[in-house]
Formats: sequence, structure tokens, C-alpha cells
Amino acid sequence: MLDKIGIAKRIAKEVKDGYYVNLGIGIPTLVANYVRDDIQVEFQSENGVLGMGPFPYEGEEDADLINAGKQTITTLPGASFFDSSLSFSMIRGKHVHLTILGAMEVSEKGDIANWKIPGKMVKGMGGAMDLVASAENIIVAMMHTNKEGESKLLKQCSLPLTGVGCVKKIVSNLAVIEVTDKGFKLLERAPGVQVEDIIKATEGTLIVEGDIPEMIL
Amino acid sequence: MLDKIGIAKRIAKEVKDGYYVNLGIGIPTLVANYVRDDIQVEFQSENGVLGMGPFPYEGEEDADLINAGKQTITTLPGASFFDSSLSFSMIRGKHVHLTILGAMEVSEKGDIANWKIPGKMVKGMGGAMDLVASAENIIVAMMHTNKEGESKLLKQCSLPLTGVGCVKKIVSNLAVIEVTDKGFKLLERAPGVQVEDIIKATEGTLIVEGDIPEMIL
Amino acid sequence: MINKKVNNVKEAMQGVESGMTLMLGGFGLCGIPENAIKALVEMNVNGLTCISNNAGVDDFGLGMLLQKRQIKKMISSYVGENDEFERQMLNGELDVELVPQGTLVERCRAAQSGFPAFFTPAGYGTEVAEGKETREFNGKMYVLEKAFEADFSFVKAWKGDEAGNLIFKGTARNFNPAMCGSAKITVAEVEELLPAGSLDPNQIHIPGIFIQRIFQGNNYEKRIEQRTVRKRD
Amino acid sequence: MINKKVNNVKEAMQGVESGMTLMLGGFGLCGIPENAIKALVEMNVNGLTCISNNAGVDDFGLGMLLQKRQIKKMISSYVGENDEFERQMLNGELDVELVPQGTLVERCRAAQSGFPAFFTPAGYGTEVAEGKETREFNGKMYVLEKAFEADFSFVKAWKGDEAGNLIFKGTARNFNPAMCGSAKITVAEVEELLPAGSLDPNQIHIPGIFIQRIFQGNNYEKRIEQRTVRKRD
Repeated sequence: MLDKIGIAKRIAKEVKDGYYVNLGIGIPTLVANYVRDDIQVEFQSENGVLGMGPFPYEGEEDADLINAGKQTITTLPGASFFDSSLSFSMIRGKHVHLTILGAMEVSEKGDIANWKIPGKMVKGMGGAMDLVASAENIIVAMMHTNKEGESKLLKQCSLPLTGVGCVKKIVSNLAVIEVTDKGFKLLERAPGVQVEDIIKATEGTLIVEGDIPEMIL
Repeated sequence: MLDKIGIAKRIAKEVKDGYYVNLGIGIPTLVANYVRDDIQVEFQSENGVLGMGPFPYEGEEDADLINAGKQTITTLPGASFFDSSLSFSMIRGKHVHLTILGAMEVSEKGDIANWKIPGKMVKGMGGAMDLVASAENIIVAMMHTNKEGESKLLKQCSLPLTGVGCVKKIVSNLAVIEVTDKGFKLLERAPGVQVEDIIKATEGTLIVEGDIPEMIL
Repeated sequence: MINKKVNNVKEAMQGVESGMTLMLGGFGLCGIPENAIKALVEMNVNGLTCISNNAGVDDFGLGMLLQKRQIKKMISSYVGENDEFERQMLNGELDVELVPQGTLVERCRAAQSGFPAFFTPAGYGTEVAEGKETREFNGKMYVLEKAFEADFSFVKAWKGDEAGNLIFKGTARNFNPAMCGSAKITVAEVEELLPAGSLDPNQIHIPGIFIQRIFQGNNYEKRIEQRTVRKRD
Repeated sequence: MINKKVNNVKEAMQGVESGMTLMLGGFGLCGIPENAIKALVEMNVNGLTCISNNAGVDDFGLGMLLQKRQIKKMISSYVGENDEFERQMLNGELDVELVPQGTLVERCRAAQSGFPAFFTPAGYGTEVAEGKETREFNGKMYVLEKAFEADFSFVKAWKGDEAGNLIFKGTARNFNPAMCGSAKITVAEVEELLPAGSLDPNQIHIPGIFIQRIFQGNNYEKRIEQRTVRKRD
């Protein structure tokens, strides 16, 4: 079974040469640490920066330089700042190649819910609705089940949606799963996890074909 | 009767303190030379400059610094450059207070035609359609009649329109005319011009009420 | 040059009244109009509708107005950092319209630019699209969204000049440019106010035509929400 | 950093074919992609649809392509400076779509920004609005206009870096920024190409994400159409 860092490491393998990537808050933010350093990649943050670097050294934080998670950051050579309008031109206009974000629920049709629990929690969608409505390639980083042990990979989302039919791939603590026309398709198992564990933890239709390899991190 | 410079001088009196003004090609461009220098005014050109100054001294022309008439220009302190998109945000968003442009025809309803003579001449509308569709205050600078002596102030335009019901005022070589709900209203006569001359040169409905003063330049 | 300078925040706030709709720049606490927000607290205007990406934190930014119940309605994209906000919203004390972030900024820009409405893909198939016109273009579905209408817009820039020209710094730019000229009156506060002619005309982010009043702000706190650092090796 | 640098205009033009739709930056002869236009002349591609505010003059800019009948259709706002253009158009040899200037740039920006359509007041009640949807918002009439679709976009900047970041100069900026990323492939030519990290991230007009290829242009003529000067006193 993977921890958060394991999930980030596995997703990092999905980042290809020449990609502009938008990383959501939480696990997705960790992905930047594990991308191969022999490929050219730039990270975009929707609050207005392209070419994000690592967190600043202590004492070098700049209040005017943060990412969309409100964390202090740095920039790399070739970086640029811009306003929110141009930032969402990048996102909506499909100039960003890959979006990695968290989710509370994903359906077997690729619907995603991650911004609201009616009557309980309302954080807002932030830029997620624009991202999922636009990105060609959307990967969800999430735990396979919630705290109560209930599956978060469902036939149908129960929570208000963030976007419909948009999720392409899910990397959870248990598995790598592709969203296909016919439902969730199991691609890889996390180290030490059995196919049966994944079947048990997945409420939505899960397609298991042939031998399922253990993922390589 | 006014010449082009006279028309420009009369229109210059319509420019008020605090106005951002867009000047069209031809007579309107001359207006900038006659605006009172004790008021604060900025000239916008839709190709992307605010705060235009006079033409450059010989030898100081910069190919990267022109107005919408493609003339070399200079800028004044407080000037700014921007792209065409933001330029038309200024225009469409009603941030430009006054638009002065030429016309081939104006109707008594305030319609204007100035971009096309079917089968003969097609220059295009440039920014004029955006300007007349948006500006609160549009003044037309024009000759009262064409080369054949026919009126250009008509009941109805015969040429393809640039905009409908938008012209507020006309300053011609003969008169200052306001466009009202009831038609053209004569406000002022050009020096040496009689009311009868103006009536004769105006095809559209012309309202003449009381004594018509001679304009002061 | 048309001079937009006013002497202080008090002059800049002239005409702000209870019940108005206000736009406020910033993303989180980054690039927020600190001086204007403090003035709103002091003026004690209430029944406000605030358009701002976030709602501050409990004791800073728009959170200060929430604490005093000055806000009737918030129009934002993300409000996860503010407990008092969530409490007021879940209790029905605060009216909230959550808008996708890209739609939020474009509704500001539409107001700035004279566009009444535009089609965007964000929110199609979600509750955000409920009651709105949807339409297919080239096989994809879009939602019709409308320009905001606001009375005042408060923005914060790094440098400005007396003509109202603005330059922003880093990611403190965010929503500020799109909120310039998108309300009846736009008030800009700047860290450094310079004479006209001091800024390179080629490097101005927002020309003064979009600004009605500009003033030199002071005592900027610039709070950091998530101080994240790495250790030196 | 994602490197966008190509070695010369020939590499930059790879994939351009007859029958394609091209966007070309510039206003009059100011800020036009001179190197790309000359390459199009030399490549002798034809049947082109060109989206550009103007059509050059008879012997420079897009006028060079018109002379060789390489253009099938022009989409522009103003074409008054080009006799050959007017001749071809009035004779029906050239298809022409005249678009209000603000609508022209916004149709580019819509393509860049993922908006399929928007309502604008320009052209309402004129032949520009014929066959298009019109609608009232707040008592005023607007026309629905759609995003352009283009194969290549050619833009010209002052300075650029290898990451594709661009800075424009003076009024040579004009249509260039809105045409970045509004076609399948955007090619930028610059007067000065610098290593990544040479430009201040705060002063970049267009980030490299919108650019696929960038090259160092040469032999810029920068012709002046209307040389207007005043005498020294």
C-alpha cells in the first residue's frame, strides 16, 4: 500500500517531456519533487506563475510569491508572472497539458466531486472546475477509501460534481486505474496489494483483465 | 464656412477636463492641436497607446511608435502601451469618454456610414464599429455635402452602416448640429454661413428654433 | 496627463455606502487592498456584497469584515481558510455564491471590457450551471456566464503613478488587473506612488484609464498564510 | 524550462502548407512578422486564409503574398492602404471578411483562452451582424461572435527567451499577444533572443506556454507607412 509520497512518486512517472503541469493542493503538490530531472517540465499555478521552483530557504520567503495553495515558493529561470485572467486562458485554452488534483469521489464515468459536502463542508471549487472542464489529461491523486473505509471510486458520485466525464486516470494508495467507456480499468497494483483488496475497495465497475502488474516506483 | 482646421478647432471645444479621447483618421487627428492647455486630457489610439503627444521631430521617428492612422507619434509623461485586446476593453467598456470620427453619411436618427461604398470602395471599418457601438459621446467631423454638392446629413443612410443611433453631434464646415429624437437640431452656424444655406444643404429633418448663433472658435 | 491622485485612504473611500457591491483584488492574503479593507472596517458600512476570490482568514483581510457581520453576500471561488465564514454560511447567516475561479475573473474582465456575457466550459454538468443557458460548440458543452456589476473596485499594486498607471509584483498581481475598471469607481492603493513619467510605458500592467483614484498605501503587513520553506543543505 | 528555440525561420515554418489558415500579428506595417512573411513568399504556399488586422502595402507585409496570389481569403478590419488588395476584392478574386477591430482581436483571444463565443456590441444593426445571433442585455443589443480556428500563428516580439517568453515594444505590441496560442502552432520571431532567465518574470508580456517555436529574426526593415514629423522650433 502506498503512502502520500508513494502516490506522488507514481504520478510523477506520468509527467512527460515538454509538459506544462498544474498541481492541485495536497498530494499533487508533492509530485514536483519526484519528476525525472532529465526531462523539460514547467509547473503552472493558477494564481499567476509559470516555472515554479522549490520552496524558499528559510528567511527568503516573499509574501508576494505564493502558489495556489498559498504556500511560499520560488521561481526557476524562464519563469513568468501573469494575472488570473491570462492564467485561466492557459488552462481553458488547453495550453496546460496535465492537471493533477485530489478528489472526494470519482465515478466510473470519470465524474469528479471535490468541493462541497452539502450542509457540512464548503470550501469552494477554486480553479478545479475550470481545470477539469478543460484539461485533456486529468489524473486524480486520492485515497481509495474514506476514513469509514467506504470506497471513493463509485458507480455514481453522491456529492455535488466538480466536472463530468473528465477524469482519465486515478492513482490511489492501492492502485493505478484508468477510466474507460466501460468503467474503471485496473492497470497496476500498489506494492503488497492484492487484486482482491482493490476489488473490495472499489464500488464502481472494475475491469480486471489478465495479470495485473505491481507498480514500479 | 469652415475649413478642416476650423472644424477641428470647433470640435476641440467639446473636449472637457478629465476626458480620454479617441481621434479618428483625418480631421479628427487635427483636434489634438487645438485643445485648451489648461485642462487634463489624454488621447488614446486603438492600436495600443494612451497619452499620445505631438508628432516627433524630424529624425526622431520610431517605427514601433505609431497611431491608428499609421502616423509616427510621440508619448507624454504618464503614457502607456498595451495590446489591442486591452485597447478595445477601454473602448467597449466605456472608459474612453469621447470619440471623434469622420463619416460619409449620417442619418437624422444618428446612424453613421463610413466604411464601404458597395462595388466601389472598401476600406473596412477598422475600430469604428467598436467605437460607435460603445462610446457615450460621439462627434462626427465632416463636410456637410459631398463633392457633387449632395447632402451627407440624410433622412436615412444609403450606404452600409457603421453603427445605429449613435451619433450625438456633428460639426461640419457649415454648422454644429445635435442629433435629437426628432431629427437634426441646428445649434450654431459657421462664420459667414446663413441658416438658409444650412437648410439647403441638409436632406434630413432639420430643426431650427429661435436665433441660431454664429459659432465662436 | 489626467491626475488620479487622492491624498489618503479616507478621500479614496468617498461615496462607499452600506448595501453596495464591491470588488476586492487578491488571492488568499496575497495582493489584497489592505488599506481599503481596514477603512471599510472603520467606516462600519454593512450589507455589503463582496466579489473576491477568497474571504481572508479570521483576523485578516475580508475576515475582518465577516467578524463584524458587515458582509451580506460573498461571491468567491474558494473560502476554505476561514472558519467564521464557513460557520456563517452553514448557518445561513451569509449568502454565498461560489464561482469557478476562471469564470470569476472573466466575469470581472467582461465588466471591464464591455462584454455582457460569454460561454465557458467551466461548471457544465454541475450545480454551477443550474438555471443557466448551456450550448454546444464543436461537440463540447458550455455555460453562458454574465459580467459582474459593481459599485466600487479596490485593488492593490506595487508601484503606481499619478496618472493611475499600475505595476504589480509577482503573484500579488492575480485578480487585481481584471478588477480595474470593472466597477463604477476603481480605487487603487500602491506601495509606491510616483510622479507621472516615472514608469516605463512599456511595462505598465494596467493603464490609468481604468483607475479613478490612486493613493499611497501604508503599513502593509503582507501576511503569509502558508510559510513553507526548505532547509539549507 | 521547456526550450522552444529553433535555429532559423526555415525550421520555424515546418508544417506550413497550402490551404491553411494563418494568423499574423501587426497593425499596418508595425510589429509584423517580417521573417515569417518573407518565408511564406519563398515557400510559395497558396490558397491561404490570413487573419490579420491589415493586408500590408503593395510591396511589403502581406501585400507581397497578395501580389503572388497566395491568399484566397483575408480576415481583417482595415485594408485601405493596399491597392492590389482592393482590386482583387472588387474583382471577386479575393474572398474578404471584414471584422470590427475589437471583435477581430477578441476572436483571437477567445481561441487563445478556450472561449467558444462571446457577445459584443460592435456591428449590431450593420451587415456585420447579418446571419448572427443578436440578444439584448440590460437594454442594449449585442452580437454573438465566435472564436477563430487557425493552423499557425506568426507573431513578432522585441525580446524573447528560449522558454518562449516575449516582450513587445511600443505600439508594435498590438495584435501579437492575442495571437499567441490562438492557433495550433504559434511561431514567434524576435529581434533579440536571450537565454532563459534573462528577462524579468514580472515584465513578460506573453509567457512561453503560448509559444511552440521561437527564433532570432534578422534584417528587420520596419518600414514606416506615414512618416509624420514636426519642425524644430
